[in-house]
Amino acid sequence: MAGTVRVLLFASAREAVGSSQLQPKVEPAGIGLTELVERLGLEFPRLRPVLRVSRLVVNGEYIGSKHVTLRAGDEVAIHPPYSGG
Amino acid sequence: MAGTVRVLLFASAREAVGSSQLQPKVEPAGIGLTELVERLGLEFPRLRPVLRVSRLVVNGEYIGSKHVTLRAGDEVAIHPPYSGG
Amino acid sequence: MEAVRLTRQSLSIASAYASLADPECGGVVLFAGRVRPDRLQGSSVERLEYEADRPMALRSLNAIEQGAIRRFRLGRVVLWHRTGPIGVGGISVIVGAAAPHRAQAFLGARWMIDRLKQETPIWKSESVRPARPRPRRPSRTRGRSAG
Amino acid sequence: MEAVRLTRQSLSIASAYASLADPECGGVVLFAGRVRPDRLQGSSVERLEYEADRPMALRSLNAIEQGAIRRFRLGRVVLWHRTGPIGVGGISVIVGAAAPHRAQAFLGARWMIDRLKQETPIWKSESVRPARPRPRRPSRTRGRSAG
Repeated sequence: MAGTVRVLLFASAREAVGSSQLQPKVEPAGIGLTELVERLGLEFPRLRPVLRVSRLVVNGEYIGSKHVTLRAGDEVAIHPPYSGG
Repeated sequence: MAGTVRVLLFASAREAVGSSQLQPKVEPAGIGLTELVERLGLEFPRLRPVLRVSRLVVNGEYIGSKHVTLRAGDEVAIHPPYSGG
Repeated sequence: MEAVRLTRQSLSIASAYASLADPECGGVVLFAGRVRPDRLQGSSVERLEYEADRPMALRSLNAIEQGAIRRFRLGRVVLWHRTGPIGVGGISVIVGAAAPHRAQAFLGARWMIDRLKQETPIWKSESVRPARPRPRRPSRTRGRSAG
Repeated sequence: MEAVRLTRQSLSIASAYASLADPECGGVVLFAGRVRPDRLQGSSVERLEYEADRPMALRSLNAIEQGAIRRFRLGRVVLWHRTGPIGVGGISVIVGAAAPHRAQAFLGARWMIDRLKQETPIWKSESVRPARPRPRRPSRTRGRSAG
């Protein structure tokens, strides 16, 4: 079944996109994380430099490698460098 | 002129003597600090171990050497090891 | 009060100290971070805006809390971060450590705030009052959802 | 409130924090020392009694304050010690340091409390409640003034 993944955008990623959340559609076979990130970069050029320094979190886990397939219902959070405190 | 020096006793020194202040008489020529300390140790045996670990303060100055002559009106403070904080 | 908090409410040093009550712990160290006015050249910051990836940030704060207790044998810990707008002088973060001896409390508090800054998904952004008016830019077209 | 205090009144963390207000100082570290109940075997401490050589102690605290400001470029400092009886859990000392960056504030506060403990003429003694009644000793004859 086709559906959407949820992309959560924080701080400079949110500012670059102008929204805190995106819901890109994905085919039933899913989409590679690498491909999703490329698509986001093409659609939102200002997001590209942010993506280069951000950590990616898939379903609440930090992802070291981008060889991950996302399916409908999965959640990806884009974490620019932290600046709390 | 003969008179007294003031000896201020703190913490374990005060407890050993049973008083926070002594006013020993001194001759016009004064008394050496070493001699004064010896006299106190003879009169108050419980003060002796305290004196061995204490710092001496004469008229508000820490005294490294005991080659100091005290005269009437001078003040000596006996400072056992500090335990503030 | 809870050891870990991520809240839009203002943070109080007195409450943090009260949370660190423990008869066996003679030494307490508190760190407070607060908003400074001097972040940007040519403008003065009126307030900062803090945001968090809330579930991930809470997980991080809890991990830091547990790590600090184990590593420095702390009796009690406070790890509080505020989100939302915070005016100049307002407290954005309080870290507290109570321990039997002061060395542990100092090391534990320092370790916690250093870890928090490195690995807790919280961000600040500046809400500035420009020193002089800036020309208006044409509004940018918002992109639609990717995909 | 003054940076240096030696007082019989109770010490408040909130007051100490208020004394450290400084817009240029984003980092504040506070250390509080408080009375623990577990000092002596076989008895429980109800309170400690703190005494000071007051003029010498004030001189020492002022020297520590000035040294810390110079050495760690602190914006504000608090160095407060209480004297007299202090019950279990009560605060005997508060040291505080506000600085532009947290490293200075941590190092400054640690340095001040370490120096205070080493070189400020203040003493604590224990007021204990014995775990079981002890036999009475005959009262000692008080010595008269030396000399």
